[in-house]
Amino acid sequence: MAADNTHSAPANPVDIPWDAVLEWGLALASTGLIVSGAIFVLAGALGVLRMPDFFTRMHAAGMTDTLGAEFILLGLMLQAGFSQMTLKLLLVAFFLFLTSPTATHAIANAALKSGLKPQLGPYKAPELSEIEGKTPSEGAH
Amino acid sequence: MLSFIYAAGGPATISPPTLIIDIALMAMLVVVAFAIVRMRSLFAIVMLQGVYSLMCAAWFVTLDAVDVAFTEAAVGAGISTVLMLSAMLLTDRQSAPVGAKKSLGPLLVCVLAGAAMFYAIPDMPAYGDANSPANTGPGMEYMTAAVTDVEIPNIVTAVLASYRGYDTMAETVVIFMAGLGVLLLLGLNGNAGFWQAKVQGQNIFSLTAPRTRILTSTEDKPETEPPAPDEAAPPKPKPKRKPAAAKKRAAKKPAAKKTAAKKPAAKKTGGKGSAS
Amino acid sequence: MADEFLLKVYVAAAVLMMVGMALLLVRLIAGPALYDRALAVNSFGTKVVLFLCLFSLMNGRQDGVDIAILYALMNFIATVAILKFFRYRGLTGPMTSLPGSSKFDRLREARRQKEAS
Amino acid sequence: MNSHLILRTVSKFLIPLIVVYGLYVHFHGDFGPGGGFQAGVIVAAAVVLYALIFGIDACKVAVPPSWIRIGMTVGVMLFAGTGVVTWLLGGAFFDYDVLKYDPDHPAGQHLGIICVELGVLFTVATVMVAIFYAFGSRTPDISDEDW
Repeated sequence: MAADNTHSAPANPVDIPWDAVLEWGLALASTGLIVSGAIFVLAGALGVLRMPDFFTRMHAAGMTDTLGAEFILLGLMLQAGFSQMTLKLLLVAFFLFLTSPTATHAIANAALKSGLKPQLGPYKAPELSEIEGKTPSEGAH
Repeated sequence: MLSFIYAAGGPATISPPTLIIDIALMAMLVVVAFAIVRMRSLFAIVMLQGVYSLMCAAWFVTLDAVDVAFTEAAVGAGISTVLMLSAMLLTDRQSAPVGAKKSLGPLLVCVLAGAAMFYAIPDMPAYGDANSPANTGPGMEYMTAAVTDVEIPNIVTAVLASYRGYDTMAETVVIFMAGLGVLLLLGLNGNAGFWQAKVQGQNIFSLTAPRTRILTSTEDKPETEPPAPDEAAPPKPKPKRKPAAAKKRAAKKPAAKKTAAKKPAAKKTGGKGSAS
Repeated sequence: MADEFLLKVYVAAAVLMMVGMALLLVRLIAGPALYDRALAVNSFGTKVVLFLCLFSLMNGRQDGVDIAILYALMNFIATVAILKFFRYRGLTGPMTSLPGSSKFDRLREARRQKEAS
Repeated sequence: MNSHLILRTVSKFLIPLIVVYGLYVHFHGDFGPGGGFQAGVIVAAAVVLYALIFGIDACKVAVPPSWIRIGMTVGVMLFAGTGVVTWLLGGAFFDYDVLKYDPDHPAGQHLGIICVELGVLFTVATVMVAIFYAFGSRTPDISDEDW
């Protein structure tokens, strides 16, 4: 391709292989979207694991899941091109965009109404004696 | 070790990324299975079962068994969770602990079955082996014939509905019979009426739909109902009352409407507004 | 060339999703309250959906995306069912009533008074 | 009365989409994954979501239990009836080729498969809803101590 262009278009001093540029540009764009989305999703998972109480965990999961999922699906859509696949990915993105915040809202509502209080004030690590006294394996509610 | 399993009997036709994903998914499945066995809270077990079927379906997709994954996704994640929860309404919230003596027998059976399976692994054909019995017998005939016989891209549907139509009809009849059994035992619209029983010290009573729930005419039922004879036996609807209830339904409809009209307006409008 | 590079990206992202799943699994099994578990299940579903999308792009097949659509819908139903069970102690009552005014609450209150008297 | 407004609005929007997706799965079952069974479960899931959000009383108005009873039998009859029709047309039981003749395209097979899968859809969807109705219509009295 590049060799042909140099002969057929001598007016263009710097020969740019547009096809490859487009391909690599799309690839890099979708890579950036997918990687940033994966980082968001991973951060959400880490937040669910590490945050101190339920509402902060919910915040971590809810926010990052929506953003990360949309980023990843957008990156995949760039690669799928104009096809049925793109439509389906768009549907997935649309459904996730609707259901994920709604589910998070419902969880928060149920937890708050059932009397689960958010931890206010600066976080204090529990004392060793408190940890030993409790059995956290079973449901507190 | 696992690559040996995949490669036993022939060259492995599975790509390394898929192998990594397979192993990771299987490891997580094992973790979830152990967690389900160890848990006592039934809520947590229902949720873990949902997660188990989620991961199962993802694993089936990596194994290219897409139709199975679809069924697992549809049944395991959505409907199964709801049905488990609705069945849990009638039982406890915690499972009773099982003594060590009682679990010895099942443990022995599980260990023996697992050992037999590991013994059989070297005889298995390799993953995706074209010469395995599953791929050379009738399965291959179906696959080659379906291209000209049925001309649809999804061979699974062709085999399911066309070549094995009798099988599928029997499966449909099995599902139908399951539904029929539920209808006969529990009733769909409160055929069992308003019942109350004591199971393991817990009072249980049913509330059915307003069009057949006639509280005014059956208010004396709970008193006349004898106490449950057996603690372990679930409360059964009496078969005698079913025809009577069906017969009386036409006559009782006005009464039901009257009771519904008497109810506070909040609930009624809620039902109406959502229905329209 | 770009395809090979993208394939590596897909595999890396799929593996990252699985790392996220493993992290959520810890919270799911250890979670002190049941709401933590419900949250973890919901988040887990999102990750499985993304994993399926990535995997089907990796293989160039459309089937995985069909299942991903189904999951995005089914996961919502399961979460709603679990939360309604927590909140209203039943699956089938109307959600429009305030606590204390529903059919179940009124009947329970009436029975309590009856037992007390 | 305005509690759970978000949940109700989103569900109102989602329920028709779920049913449409179920029908897509059914009619696209020849070309992709899925078929009558999966479509039936998806349609049933839409009904279950309606019952969860709006209460089972409203759901029994929208999908009356008599439909459930009829749908279960109609599904099985549709399945077996396809076989009977092929039988009456002179073919073997479930020999779909006699349903419609086309010299260069097995149109009868396509027609028969869609009919049969439609029967499976009816049976599965209605049986799932029946089981949900049967279990969900009963609500035990759970005291606060037991909860």
